[in-house]
Amino acid sequence: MKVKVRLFGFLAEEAGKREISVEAETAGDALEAAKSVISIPRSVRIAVNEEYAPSKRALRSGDVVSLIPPVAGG
Amino acid sequence: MKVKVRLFGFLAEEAGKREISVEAETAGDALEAAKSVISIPRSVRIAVNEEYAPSKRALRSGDVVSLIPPVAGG
Amino acid sequence: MNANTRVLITRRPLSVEAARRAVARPDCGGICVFAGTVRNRNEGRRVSKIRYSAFESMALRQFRAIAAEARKKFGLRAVYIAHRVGLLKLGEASVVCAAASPHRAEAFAGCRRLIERVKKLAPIWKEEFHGRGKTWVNRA
Amino acid sequence: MNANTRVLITRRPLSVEAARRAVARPDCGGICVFAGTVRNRNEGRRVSKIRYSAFESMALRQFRAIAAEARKKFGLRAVYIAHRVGLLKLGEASVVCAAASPHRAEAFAGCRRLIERVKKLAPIWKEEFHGRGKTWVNRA
Repeated sequence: MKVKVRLFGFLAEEAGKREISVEAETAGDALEAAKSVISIPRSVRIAVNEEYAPSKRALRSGDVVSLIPPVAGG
Repeated sequence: MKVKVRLFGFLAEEAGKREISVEAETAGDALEAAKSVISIPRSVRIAVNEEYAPSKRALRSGDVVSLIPPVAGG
Repeated sequence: MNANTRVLITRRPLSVEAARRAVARPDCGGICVFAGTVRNRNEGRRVSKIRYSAFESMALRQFRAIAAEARKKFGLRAVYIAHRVGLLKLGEASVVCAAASPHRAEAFAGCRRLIERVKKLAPIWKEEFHGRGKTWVNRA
Repeated sequence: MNANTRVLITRRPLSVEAARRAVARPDCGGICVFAGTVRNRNEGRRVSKIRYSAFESMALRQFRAIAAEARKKFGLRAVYIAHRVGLLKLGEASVVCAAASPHRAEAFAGCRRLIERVKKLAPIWKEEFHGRGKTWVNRA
């Protein structure tokens, strides 16, 4: 299934884009597929539709995956 | 020795004055002497020259005793 | 007196923004501000307004001692204590304390220490007005 | 959405006074406000300015969840969380949290909880600028 993957922080900076499209069935698949575009450290977390989600989370049509680098707000 | 005793809060209100003059050698003497003018509960603390002081504190000429009702700031 | 301690007693409204400004320091990442406000009831009784009075010179002296103790205990870089006196309406701030520290844990702990000590030590008194009269709070 | 929770992400300066106003309630005697500010150094390095960026819609969603958890855990009556994004100068506030409670212990504990959870969970990133370049803070 084709899935939109949003990039943030240094991931977006290094990829030179804020969004890519990958083939994936789970959230973890999407992260792995994004590695063809950008190096992704293990500290990066995954969100699906604006909520943190585990790698094994099955994706449904229209889901948006976001790759969340270590946060530094506050 | 003649000592000035300042009254605050309900003590001043009930005495109808903010200051009295008493004969005293210690801070505790001054509190006892003030009882001739106004009823003073045990919860009232004593200050000498703007610092809390124990009853046994010996007074020196010019010292000012203040009777401090239970505080309720904040 | 100390450039890193600001204390005051005033008849005018208090401001948390003034507190923040007073303690802001370039080396401090955390500022904690506490505002105590007049509640509409106390011990089950409806309150319409309150009046604070203070032995001002002694209270300011206490504030400075409280500030020095908290600065030392928590390594605070700057401290602010302000108390209002006179008549206050519901919702108005009666006291504002602030503490600045390089790290937030100390800012919180220091600010808490300030308000606890102010409540315990400062020679300040409070009259609560109800429908039909008033009472001195904490009158033993 | 809840009338007792206000959350925002903005490019404009934050205000502790706005935070206080947002959480003031007639039944609350204590308001605790925390402001996190840009320090002039971090990990031994001199900082000239910083830039925050956020995944805004997700961050706001996190703020609301954080607020709800703290309100429940500490019985808070009102909560405020604001984070700034864009370029910030030294001394400016990057985050302001506030909690109001009838009693001050809960106001302090609740406000502390807010900032800890915001730092841990909110999808917000920080670039620090030094003399010669910049780094992404917490980049693993």
